[in-house]
Amino acid sequence: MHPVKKIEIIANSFELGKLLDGLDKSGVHGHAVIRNVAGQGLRGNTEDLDYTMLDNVYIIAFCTPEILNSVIEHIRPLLNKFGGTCYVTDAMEIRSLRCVSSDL
Amino acid sequence: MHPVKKIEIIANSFELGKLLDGLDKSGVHGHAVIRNVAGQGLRGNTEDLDYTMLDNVYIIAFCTPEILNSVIEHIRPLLNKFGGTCYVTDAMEIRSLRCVSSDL
Amino acid sequence: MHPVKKIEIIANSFELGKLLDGLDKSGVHGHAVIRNVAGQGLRGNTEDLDYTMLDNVYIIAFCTPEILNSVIEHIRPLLNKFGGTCYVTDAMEIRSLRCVSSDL
Amino acid sequence: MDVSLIISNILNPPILFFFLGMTAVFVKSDLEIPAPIPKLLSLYLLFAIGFKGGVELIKSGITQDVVLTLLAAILMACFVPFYTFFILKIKLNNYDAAAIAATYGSISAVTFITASAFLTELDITFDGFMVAALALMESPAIIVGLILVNLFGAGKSQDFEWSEVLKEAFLNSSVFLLVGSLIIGVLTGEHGWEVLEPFTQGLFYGVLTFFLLDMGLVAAQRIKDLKKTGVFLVGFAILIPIVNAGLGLVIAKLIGMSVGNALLFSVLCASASYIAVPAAMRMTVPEANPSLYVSTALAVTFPFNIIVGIPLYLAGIKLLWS
Amino acid sequence: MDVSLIISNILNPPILFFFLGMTAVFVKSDLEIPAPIPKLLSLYLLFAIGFKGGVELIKSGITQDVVLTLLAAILMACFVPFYTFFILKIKLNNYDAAAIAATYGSISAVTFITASAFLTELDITFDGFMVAALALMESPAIIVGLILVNLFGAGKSQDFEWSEVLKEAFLNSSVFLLVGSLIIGVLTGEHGWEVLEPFTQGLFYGVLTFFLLDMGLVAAQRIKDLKKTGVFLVGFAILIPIVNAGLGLVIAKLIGMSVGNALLFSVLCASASYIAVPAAMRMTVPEANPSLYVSTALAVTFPFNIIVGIPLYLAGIKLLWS
Amino acid sequence: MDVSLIISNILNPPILFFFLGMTAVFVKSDLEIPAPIPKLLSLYLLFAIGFKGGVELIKSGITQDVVLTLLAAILMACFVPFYTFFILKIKLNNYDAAAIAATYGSISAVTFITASAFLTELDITFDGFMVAALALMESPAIIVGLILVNLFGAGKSQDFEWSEVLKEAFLNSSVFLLVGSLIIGVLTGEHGWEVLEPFTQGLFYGVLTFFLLDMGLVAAQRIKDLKKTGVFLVGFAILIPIVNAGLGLVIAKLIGMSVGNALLFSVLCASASYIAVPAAMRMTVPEANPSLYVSTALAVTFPFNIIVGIPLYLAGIKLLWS
Ligand SMILES: Nc1ncnc2c1ncn2[C@@H]1O[C@H](COP(=O)(O)O)[C@@H](O)[C@H]1O
Ligand SMILES: Nc1ncnc2c1ncn2[C@@H]1O[C@H](COP(=O)(O)O)[C@@H](O)[C@H]1O
Ligand SMILES: Nc1ncnc2c1ncn2[C@@H]1O[C@H](COP(=O)(O)O)[C@@H](O)[C@H]1O
Ligand code: NA
Ligand code: NA
Ligand code: NA
Repeated sequence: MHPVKKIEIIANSFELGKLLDGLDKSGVHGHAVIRNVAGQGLRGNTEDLDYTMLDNVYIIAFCTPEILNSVIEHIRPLLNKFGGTCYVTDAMEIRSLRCVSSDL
Repeated sequence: MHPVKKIEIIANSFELGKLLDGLDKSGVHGHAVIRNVAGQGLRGNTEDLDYTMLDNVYIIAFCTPEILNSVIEHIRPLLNKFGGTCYVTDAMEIRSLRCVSSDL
Repeated sequence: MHPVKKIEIIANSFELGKLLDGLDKSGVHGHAVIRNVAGQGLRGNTEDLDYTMLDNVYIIAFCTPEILNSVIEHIRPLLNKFGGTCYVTDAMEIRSLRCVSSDL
Repeated sequence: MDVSLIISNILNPPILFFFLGMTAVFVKSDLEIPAPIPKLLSLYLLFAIGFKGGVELIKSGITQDVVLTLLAAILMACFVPFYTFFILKIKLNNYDAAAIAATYGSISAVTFITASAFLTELDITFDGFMVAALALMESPAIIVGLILVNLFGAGKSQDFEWSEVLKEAFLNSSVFLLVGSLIIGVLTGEHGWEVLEPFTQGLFYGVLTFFLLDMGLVAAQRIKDLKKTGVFLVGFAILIPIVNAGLGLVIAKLIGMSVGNALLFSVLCASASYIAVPAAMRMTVPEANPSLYVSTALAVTFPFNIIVGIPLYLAGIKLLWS
Repeated sequence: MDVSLIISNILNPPILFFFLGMTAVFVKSDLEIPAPIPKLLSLYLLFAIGFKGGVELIKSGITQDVVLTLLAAILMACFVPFYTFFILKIKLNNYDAAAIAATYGSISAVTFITASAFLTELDITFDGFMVAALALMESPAIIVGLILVNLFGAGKSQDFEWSEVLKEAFLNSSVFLLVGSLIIGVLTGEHGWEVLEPFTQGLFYGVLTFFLLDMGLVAAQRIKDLKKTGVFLVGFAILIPIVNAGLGLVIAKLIGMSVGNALLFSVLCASASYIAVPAAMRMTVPEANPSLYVSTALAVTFPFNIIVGIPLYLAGIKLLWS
Repeated sequence: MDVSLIISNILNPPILFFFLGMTAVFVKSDLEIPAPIPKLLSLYLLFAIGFKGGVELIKSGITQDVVLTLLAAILMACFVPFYTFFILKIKLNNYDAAAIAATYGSISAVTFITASAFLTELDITFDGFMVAALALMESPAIIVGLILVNLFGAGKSQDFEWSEVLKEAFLNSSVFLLVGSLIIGVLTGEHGWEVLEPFTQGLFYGVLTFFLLDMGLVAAQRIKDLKKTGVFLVGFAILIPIVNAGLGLVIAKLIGMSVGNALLFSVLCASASYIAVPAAMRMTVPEANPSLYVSTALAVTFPFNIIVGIPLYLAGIKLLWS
């Protein structure tokens, strides 16, 4: 078990590609994406465009604490432009990072 | 970056409206909702009613630490009556709260 | 409010049954499961098999801190064999654990 | 005689696909019809049956037969939850008894539709207004169930809001779509029928078949719950439908229904709700255990009715009517 | 005369199911058509109408009529967002004005399809190439809207990428599937038509009816937003379609369209986009408020057109053409 | 001669919509058919083809032809993964080689269905029992693949549970629904056919067309993976189908199949699985790289077969049979 940072981003699905690119560029190569998230934030309800399928996505990415600042640098401008929120939490990683075929 | 509290609620989708109202009344105006969550808890499996579309929802809401107590006050009675769970975690907010159209 | 551990597992939906069994055996009887999670990790993109419906699941389980080690013991071998990631965070439980029909 | 009817019923595609769905669960195949496709199929079936019923209702007009049938329908929808409640109380607490009683007082639209397809197969006619009976029998049991809970509930009276309950009872999506389609059928009549016919009629049997495949999957998944429900409830779930169908037959005979209508009426009496009523009960009687009322209706009564019940009740009618 | 047309329009299944959907929202029924079923229905409708248009286009050939109609279509698609922008600026900021103008410059395929079903009902013929006009009128307004934003935007020029905008304008899924199906209809002609006919023709009316049930639900949910939009916009959303339809009629008369084509053309002019344009505007003019442009198009203009507009414009045509 | 057949094949709606789907990806349109709609379409196709096959099988009876054809099918399903494994080992590790070999030993139901639609177009008859051959050829390759992994795997024997593997091989949803529908077709015969005909026959061609639109989207998205797979595998994915089809033709000639049956048989031999086998391989040979076996089957072999392969093999048959 070693400490990691958990990054959570909620944003419009339109921006998903750009956000994942941003994560990738800052060195976070693993992520999970949940689609079809409803929500309400500063700009009001996602229902405003729901009929046009512009719903939110919820991105989860765990990364080593060192690269957190780089992540923030890459993600913040996107959120400022298009809306969306980002939060960071402390967590511990459990998965052994050894190669896949070597069974314990 | 400033500290916030992350509130996570898992409950039956029937109660979604009431829970969001509760959050709103206690001053939490942003939230994200993930539907179609399967689960198992004190009252057994959600499959019990799955055919009738009564699945769980997963509500995520980040709020300032001050209003946490107010949130708990509003949410707890609902959970006691209808079931569901609620957890709180510490997190940091990254999004700059400036107005939308002012690009960095 | 009392402290709990939040366990988050992201893995291929194929392994869902085994993972939930593992949680159950280690004493975690409550969980929530979100399906249809897209992602990218050590083994590449989930899209590799998306057409065959082999997408990821995101499992959330809150448990008392004492049984965490037992959970890790049960889950780690599965992740090593089939891939997937697991993280642990500290959280506080809010739900009153009293019986359902006793309204506050 | 009933045996040959049962066999000819079983050898129809809808029933065989129902078995296929059940088999898939038993042999652990990964066959599934993912959500929300079953919902689409059931919306379609309600739409088609309601619309057809309306078109036929306007052709026949509102005669004395219609009024008598609808009154009989409401009567049975109120009586069944009432009397079954006292039977259920023998073994169960008041909450569970009331919820199960409401379930059996209400109806299953799919059972009705399967019965109507069965009649069509056999060239036995029935009337469009039976769809109105179907719609009228869905809701009353919910109200009766809640009254029973309030009368016999554990001392304290329930604090649910009646407005919400009534809304759930009379405006739930099944009832709403069925009644709405029926009214539209009445309003557009023969002309509307012609333009919609390839959709509402042509596909009907195929969609029903496909839907019963899903029902087979769902029902079979429920069977494992029956261990929890116990012998008493499983017996209840087979015997009470037969009793209710019998009551229905007698009433049908008394008010002079045709053979086709009598079958549909007894099927309505015999069937139990596994969608609308469970949802209403979960909301208003959270103390009751959903496994009990969903599983008996879905894993026992539903298969029993569509496989054995429908031809059995028809055999009974043939006996009584001849 | 228009009143009788309106009533005969209203008594058709598609319009009645549209009302049923709206009613479901008003009485708070839980009726819903879960995603992605509405998407399936709309893909089907675009596929069927495009394919049929193509098959008929190849039969008629590309005549002078066709060319004139398509030119008129492009003209109106560019002119409408331009002139409405200046009307909207009276009360709104430039961003909102441009976004709404683009919405009304573009078209609604469902309104077009409903109008074509209405014509079929009345046995009035229309040509396949009108589908090409439909396709051509979807995109230009997006471009005009963005040009207006850039000309009148708040000092700074917008930093959106034109390549992305053009892609969204001309390759969004509606335009793409419509044009693609039309081309395939042209390529496969009569033979392709025969093999696909039970699917594209037989089910068409039924799917449209079912889809309008969903549109009723969606439109009614939007009505509560109209408080925010205000009287000015609600008036705009009713009057501008009439004006645009009138302009369309005059042009149609000038270039000698048939009655059926003239109706479809004026319906195209009168309708407003609530899918493609809003998506493009959200992306390129994030400053504009989506409630304003989505709700007016969906909760006012769409219902107005399919209920009152279509028969009204036809009455106008009958007057002008006779 | 083959060229004219290829062109007449390409000018059919299903193939053109397949191209339309691919084009959508290449021009980056946002056209998509959201899950679970493709699943619905594929369930429908399996249901319809299986049911029709069963109805026709009972008409023809189980003759010597049927038995010979089914034996040939099993033979090829076992032989192909075996011999291709050794070809693939030239460039790939044992895990990848076994997984790809299994993929090509199994079949693609959609390719089969497209070929049957092609035959119907050309008025060439074929027999219902070919659907039984389709069902029988899906699973054996999975078993052969795993045996190869165990024989040639990296020293240690695999620890997968055979019961799970056999379940996945013989009870996966495609095989299960296909065989189940076939059996129900046999049981209900002509009578079942009549009632289901508007659903299973009327819509068939349209649903296939719509489904191939989605397959075009999916196949084109995979094309970018081909860079990773390399020239060797792309060549393999085109040449091996031709070889397998040729083997199929020779066998078909030897046992005296009709032209229609021979085409379907060679198409089965030529096609590769991109659903059932990949799922089984992911579970049992996690060491193999899914990109390799999914992308070659989906982005190369599938389009090759439906566009060029089917008419090419038919040309070959016409040569051999005349
Ligand atoms: N405080 C919050 N807690 C949870 N989710 C939020 C919060 N604020 C915003 N969101 C989510 O982020 C999306 C975009 O936020 P915004 O840009 O503020 O409109 C919203 O639609 C919500 O789903
Ligand atoms: N310990 C837990 N961890 C994660 N989710 C839980 C836990 N307990 C309950 N849940 C979720 O909350 C829902 C309602 O819980 P309950 O009221 O205890 O039946 C369950 O269906 C689960 O999805
Ligand atoms: N660092 C990470 N953060 C979030 N999710 C991850 C991360 N790494 C892997 N995942 C998820 O876990 C799944 C399996 O990971 P893997 O076994 O590494 O391929 C991936 O498809 C992702 O959805
Ligand atoms: Na009943
Ligand atoms: Na317009
Ligand atoms: Na093959």
